[in-house]
Amino acid sequence: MPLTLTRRDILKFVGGSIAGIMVTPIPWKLLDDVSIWTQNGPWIPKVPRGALTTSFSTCALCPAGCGVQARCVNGIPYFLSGTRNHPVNNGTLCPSGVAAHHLAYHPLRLKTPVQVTRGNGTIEVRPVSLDDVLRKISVASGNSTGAKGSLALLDQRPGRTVSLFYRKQLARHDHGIYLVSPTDPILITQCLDEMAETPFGPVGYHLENVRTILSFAAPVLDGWGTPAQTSPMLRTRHSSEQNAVKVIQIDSRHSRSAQLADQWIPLKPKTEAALAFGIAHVIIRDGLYDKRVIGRRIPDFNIPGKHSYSDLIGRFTPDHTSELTGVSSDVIVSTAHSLVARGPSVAIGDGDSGGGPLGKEAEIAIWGLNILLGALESNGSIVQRREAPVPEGFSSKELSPVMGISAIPDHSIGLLLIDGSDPGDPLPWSLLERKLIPRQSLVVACSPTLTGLAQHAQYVVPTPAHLEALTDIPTIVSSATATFSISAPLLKRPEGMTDAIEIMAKVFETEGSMEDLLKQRTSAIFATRRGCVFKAGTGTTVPITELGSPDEFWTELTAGGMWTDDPIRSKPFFQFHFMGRAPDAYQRMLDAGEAVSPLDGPLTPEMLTVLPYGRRAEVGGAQLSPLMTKLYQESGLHRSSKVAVLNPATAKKFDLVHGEQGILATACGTQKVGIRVDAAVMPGVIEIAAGPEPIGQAGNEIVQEQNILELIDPDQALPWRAFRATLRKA
Amino acid sequence: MDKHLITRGVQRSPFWKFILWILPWGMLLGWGLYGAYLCLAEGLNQTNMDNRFAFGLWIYLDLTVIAFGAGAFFTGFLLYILKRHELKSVINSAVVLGLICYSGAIAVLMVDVGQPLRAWFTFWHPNVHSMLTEVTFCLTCYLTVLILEYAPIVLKNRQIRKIPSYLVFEFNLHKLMVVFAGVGAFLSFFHQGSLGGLYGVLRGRPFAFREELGIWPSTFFLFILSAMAAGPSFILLTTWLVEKLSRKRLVKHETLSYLGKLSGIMLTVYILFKSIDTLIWINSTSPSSGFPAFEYYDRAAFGTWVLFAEVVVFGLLPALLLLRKRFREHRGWLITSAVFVLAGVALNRFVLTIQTLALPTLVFDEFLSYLPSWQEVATFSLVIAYGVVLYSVSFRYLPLFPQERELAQSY
Amino acid sequence: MDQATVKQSRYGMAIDLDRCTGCGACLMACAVENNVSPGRPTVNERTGTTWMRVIEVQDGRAFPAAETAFIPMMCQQCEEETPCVSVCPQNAVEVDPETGIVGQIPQRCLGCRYCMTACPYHARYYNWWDPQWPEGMEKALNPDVAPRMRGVVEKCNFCHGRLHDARAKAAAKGSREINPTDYIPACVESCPVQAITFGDLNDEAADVARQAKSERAFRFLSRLGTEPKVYYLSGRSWVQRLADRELARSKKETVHG
Amino acid sequence: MLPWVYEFRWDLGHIIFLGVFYSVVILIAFTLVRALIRAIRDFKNHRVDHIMWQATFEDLPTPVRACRHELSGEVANRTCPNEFDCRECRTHELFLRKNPASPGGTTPRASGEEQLFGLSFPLDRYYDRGHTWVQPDKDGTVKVGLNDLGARLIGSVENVQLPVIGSRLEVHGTAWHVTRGGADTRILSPIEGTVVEVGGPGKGWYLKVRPEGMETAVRHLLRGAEIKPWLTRELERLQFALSADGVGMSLADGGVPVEDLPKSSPKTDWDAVWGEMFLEA
Repeated sequence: MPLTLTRRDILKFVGGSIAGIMVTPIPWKLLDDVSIWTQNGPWIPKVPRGALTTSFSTCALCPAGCGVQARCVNGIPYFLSGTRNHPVNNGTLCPSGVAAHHLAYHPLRLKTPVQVTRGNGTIEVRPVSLDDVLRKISVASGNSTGAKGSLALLDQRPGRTVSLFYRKQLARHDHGIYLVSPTDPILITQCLDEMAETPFGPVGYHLENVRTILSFAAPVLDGWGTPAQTSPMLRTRHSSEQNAVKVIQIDSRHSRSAQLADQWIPLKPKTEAALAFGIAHVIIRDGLYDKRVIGRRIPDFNIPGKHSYSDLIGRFTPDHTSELTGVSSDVIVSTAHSLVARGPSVAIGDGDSGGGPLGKEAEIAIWGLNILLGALESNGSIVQRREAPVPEGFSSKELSPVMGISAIPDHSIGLLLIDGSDPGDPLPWSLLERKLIPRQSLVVACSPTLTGLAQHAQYVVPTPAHLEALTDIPTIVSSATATFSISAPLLKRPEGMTDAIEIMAKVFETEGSMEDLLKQRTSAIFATRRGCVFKAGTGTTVPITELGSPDEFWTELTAGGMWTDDPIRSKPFFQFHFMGRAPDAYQRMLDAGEAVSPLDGPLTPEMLTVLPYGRRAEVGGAQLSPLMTKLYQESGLHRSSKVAVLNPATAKKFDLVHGEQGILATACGTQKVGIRVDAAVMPGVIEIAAGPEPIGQAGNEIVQEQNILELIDPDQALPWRAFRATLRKA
Repeated sequence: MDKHLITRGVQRSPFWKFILWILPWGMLLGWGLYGAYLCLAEGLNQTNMDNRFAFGLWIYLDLTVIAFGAGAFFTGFLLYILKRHELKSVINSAVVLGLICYSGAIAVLMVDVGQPLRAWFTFWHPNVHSMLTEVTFCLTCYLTVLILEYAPIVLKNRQIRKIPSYLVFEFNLHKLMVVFAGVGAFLSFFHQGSLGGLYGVLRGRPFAFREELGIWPSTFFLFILSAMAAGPSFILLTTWLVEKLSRKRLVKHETLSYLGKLSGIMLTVYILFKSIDTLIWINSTSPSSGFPAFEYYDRAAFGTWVLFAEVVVFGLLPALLLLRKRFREHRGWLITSAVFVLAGVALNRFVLTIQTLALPTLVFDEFLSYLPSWQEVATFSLVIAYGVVLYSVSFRYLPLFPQERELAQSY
Repeated sequence: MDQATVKQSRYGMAIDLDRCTGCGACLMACAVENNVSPGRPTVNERTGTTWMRVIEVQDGRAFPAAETAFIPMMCQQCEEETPCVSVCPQNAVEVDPETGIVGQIPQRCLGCRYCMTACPYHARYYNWWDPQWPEGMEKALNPDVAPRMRGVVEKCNFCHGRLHDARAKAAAKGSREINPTDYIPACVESCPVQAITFGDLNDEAADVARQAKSERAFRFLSRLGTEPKVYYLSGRSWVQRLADRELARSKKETVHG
Repeated sequence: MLPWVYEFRWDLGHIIFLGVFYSVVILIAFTLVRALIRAIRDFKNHRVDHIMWQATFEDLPTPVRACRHELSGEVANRTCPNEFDCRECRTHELFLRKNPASPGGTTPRASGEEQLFGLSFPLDRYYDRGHTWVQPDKDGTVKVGLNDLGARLIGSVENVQLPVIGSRLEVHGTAWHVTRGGADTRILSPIEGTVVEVGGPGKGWYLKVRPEGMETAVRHLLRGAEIKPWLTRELERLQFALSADGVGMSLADGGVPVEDLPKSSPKTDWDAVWGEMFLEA
């Protein structure tokens, strides 16, 4: 019989098969997988897909210059780690370094040159053409050659090859000033030159054979030296190892170094000089120094009939020092003794990013202590080192001198150019501002982001961001020998970015290219055939002589390599003036020592003493990955500049409550802060970070960074380690 | 105006009065909806909950209203299964209250979870060892049951009952109510318990953690008991409230006092076991996990007074009052003790939800505080307003209190 | 190879609190590795997302005697009665029997946050906001880890992406045993003072197994009986006493009495 | 959830838990379906009217539901369990057998006027609780009309909807509707049968109905001595119903209701009163 299909049959068939499928796993499994894999909203970014590679470079965020290994996808770094065996960081990175590859995506990144106008609280930017900016500059520089004031260039990263270029150009200029941040090591070693009969030159530290470090508020365990130097100390902190390095931290602030040090000696703010004298007093009183050497080395140690170092020191008996510094006299004595007993010892007195410099006299006092401790003797831990060789035409006499801010008369600068590749050593704008000619000066900054000082400029020219730029890393102060490495770009720079050098070259009507400059430098170094080279790829170090050509050298350096100079054996004989060579030295040192701490200052009960602090590369927004909120906002590990920390007793006295908001006020302004109570903080003081700022962008408008340092009264600004302010409930 | 909708033979206030009463609640409802909308659209960053205080006002609300709503299953169980006919006069009201509490709780839960659209995963990949799974399954089933129990009441509306098909369906549905009562009782037993288990199993929170009896922590059973105590009191209180507001007699006093008695008995049993449980917890469970129990009450905010209030003031006291006929007969005492019972259960839920999270676990943890944001409060009040509106409407148009007509005549 | 013959590993960590300097490199590396998005301007310590969080603690003494320790706190990978696993209503939290790692399946999480209340270490984090990266930064995300969306819970999973890679590497060599040097979580890799040791606790030869047995080793809230696989080391008695409240109390009493 | 869904494990926990869950779901669904089926069946068997009356009856206050034998004083206190339908009532039979003189068993006289409280209640017919009467005719049909009290309650109605000829009436199903102003009610059919002719207020009767088997058809209706005690209660109820809504209208002159109550007191909520008296919920 013929087979006939009615519609009914078909329906039956379809219905049947559907029913059938329902009892098989197929539809359910399908639904299941769908439910699981359709769960990410389309607005959630998809992760990049592509070739995975590894490349090397050097971190330029801070003077340490750590080797960086970058894992890249499509050539874009997505994870950074330290280069294995690298002499500077030996495979480690600091938190800022770990997230450094985000800086190219900083929310305040500039795409074009802009004109900046500061409203109250916020900033408006107007895109302008590069030519406009250059025209403005040429007009202003025209003025600044004349009576209209001088041309100053603020170099935020001194010591680079390009810095030499700047100084050379400025030297040619009639009113050129080469300006650096007051915390810059160069200025601090200048103090030593002031003491030395003949210039001492660059200073280096030989920490390998140190057993005791006496740190005067220097962040020795938190960014002062290189990771390779500090990691061993940190690793053995709580171990019972005999020759483990002992760190004594003298600090008014409960800083990270104070927390990590083996001993923390809190002292009244701004009395470092007095304490240095006090310790020296004990050493001399108890004859714990090498009389033979001191006698020969120190002209002003004991001058009959004249105020001499010993007279000065004589005044700072432990008891008197104790009065001045608040450190108990037996601590002073025991410290002095252990420094000698547990030698070799070294006293470190650099300033720090947040607190700024200690002040010239304090520095000199500390150097004096070092000499007493024999740290500058031939087997000592403070060494004289050579600079990395420089190309022809960059010898020091061809360069304009390095100036600190205090050396510049007020209202004298007509044109201020800022090379704002900011290492996180802040320079309070208020200080800078009073050096400018009011209403007639022009400030132009070269910076990748609209952060830090760039926010105060009238014009900002965008430069390549970190890991987009080609730059060199000068020797870090803590290094015993000269080093040289290059931070080669890992990222392609976007359109419209100009290297600072090109702008400056145009200003000085000359030619200048970063690459050429660095090639000259490397050739110069290579030519000396000195030192050895670290190869990032293999993690090995070879003598430079093993490299065939400058180009090969260049290739190694641009691939995350590093050059290290040979140490110099012979240490020429030096004579030091313990008080410096200035005619009024005695009086100045005395005043510095006898200076009254702000803590004991005019007794107005509502006044507190503000102690700014801050980690290098975290103060100022320029080097903050957006992800750094993890550290200072999403966890309390690092404190942002919006948090004021007080001793519970102090908080109680001023009835301020943990977790509440407060208003911090000085004559120069106010700032809103969150109050935090911490039993470890010195009574009567407010510890507050000079950064980081929460990333300054609310929607489309840019919020002005409000750095605590802006509240400093410029008259009593330097050094700004401590200043008075009121803190009341918001 | 809406007379033809109102049950024959009962007096209801004029329509305009009714509107005046509903209006403010309606506004509250609107505000609540807005708050809930923000939480759904913008995410839970609208709330003041955080990683440390991951549960807040809402979970507290859920636990409390569900405890109060227990009246529905308990009364149903007693009426249809144990044939306690004195409860016939409040069963309808009880069902409406139950429906309000449960639907409200579930609505809030949907706002509370970060991904409401994935809520069905719980059915799809259930982790049968999780108390929350148990709760989810039971709640959804029981809500269905409540709707089925509510349907007949709706169909009894004067106009709707005129439609033969509805009435006939209602008639047959009502005949099968015993089944739903049974299922309801079964489900409620489990989810009330699981809600207690929710915290009892938190090994990481020794303040809440309790030893297991069988496969459930003791709180599982304590919650069932406390819910059974709270349910009748809640019905009692609402009925009394409605009588006051509508100025009518709705049920005989015997009914109320019977509810009171139920509450009293359950509460006594609950308090007994609660005390035993607390002693075991203080002396064994908590210390053995490294947490000296007294430390929980070190905090100014939550001193031992909390425990005292929970067990004695709002537990033992009302229990004793309700057990004595003399007090039950007296309206004032009856109502007061009912209020105390509810306060006690509410406090218990508060302690378990909020205090548990406020207390530190790690030695270096801080004692946390939490204040709900307005969006949370709004969503909370959404449930309250929704409840009042639904109840008012039901009371006006549906025969919630069968005795009302009779009592009206026996005046 | 079939399941049976695969070595069953128990991955764990040992963190030396006497070394940790609270620098935060681990915290950052973790966030970078796992594509955790930057916090919103209003984010705070209680709404932020830090799978690895370093907590600063003091010994309670006042200025100037106060001593500080830093405690890196992340998912402690509990082995027994894992609190978060049993509570999740929809199996979004699971222990991988092969590695003993407590995993979180964000695609299946409905954001009830029950697991967060269950965790005594506060190691679980909820996405209160949708993740947001500055323009262009999504190109620099880790290709091995999918970003999570708003309304789900996430936590440390010992860098599952890296485990995945290590397995792939092993598979390429035709083995199922992964090479220990191929699998190192981001925090371990980035610690400047090598305070964190990671490895298979079942492997007697592994450093982590040895350190876990040292007399300096302790675990937080171990009396809860959840057998966390993250060990902490310290020679300082006051730090060891932070392990649980009973201990902390014993100290107080000796001080007072 | 289901065996082949990811994460399903064949362990005891899953099987017990999901087993219980599914059984609960099935039970609920099953019960629901059962109710539906029953409802449909009832429709098929034309039990709608009966069920509607049953539902109404359950909602009636207890005193109203008093058994006829309570009215006649044969029993102290008995509430009717079968919705005033004595046709299958065993108790009713027992009463009749025990006491042949029971008024419930009597047949109405051929003719005769009867005045009760000034209302005419002729004893030649049967009365239903819904204030209707049934008067058998020779031709085997019956007349159905409103009793005097019913008539006065309704007064001169505006609108009466009578059933079409040939339609079927159930006992205590709806016989016809009356509306007046805001008030409306349905009049309960006292008897079961087919409508053969329709009258109206004017005619003195409303419907002619052909019942099956006269004897059983009227068994449940009140008669003779039963009427007075019932009427007494009804008048009490009326009095209360009227006083309830506060207008304070009372039955006029010495308890004899006036001809047209609604007219005499327009303020009264007649909808409520009707509902009360004509046993509507």
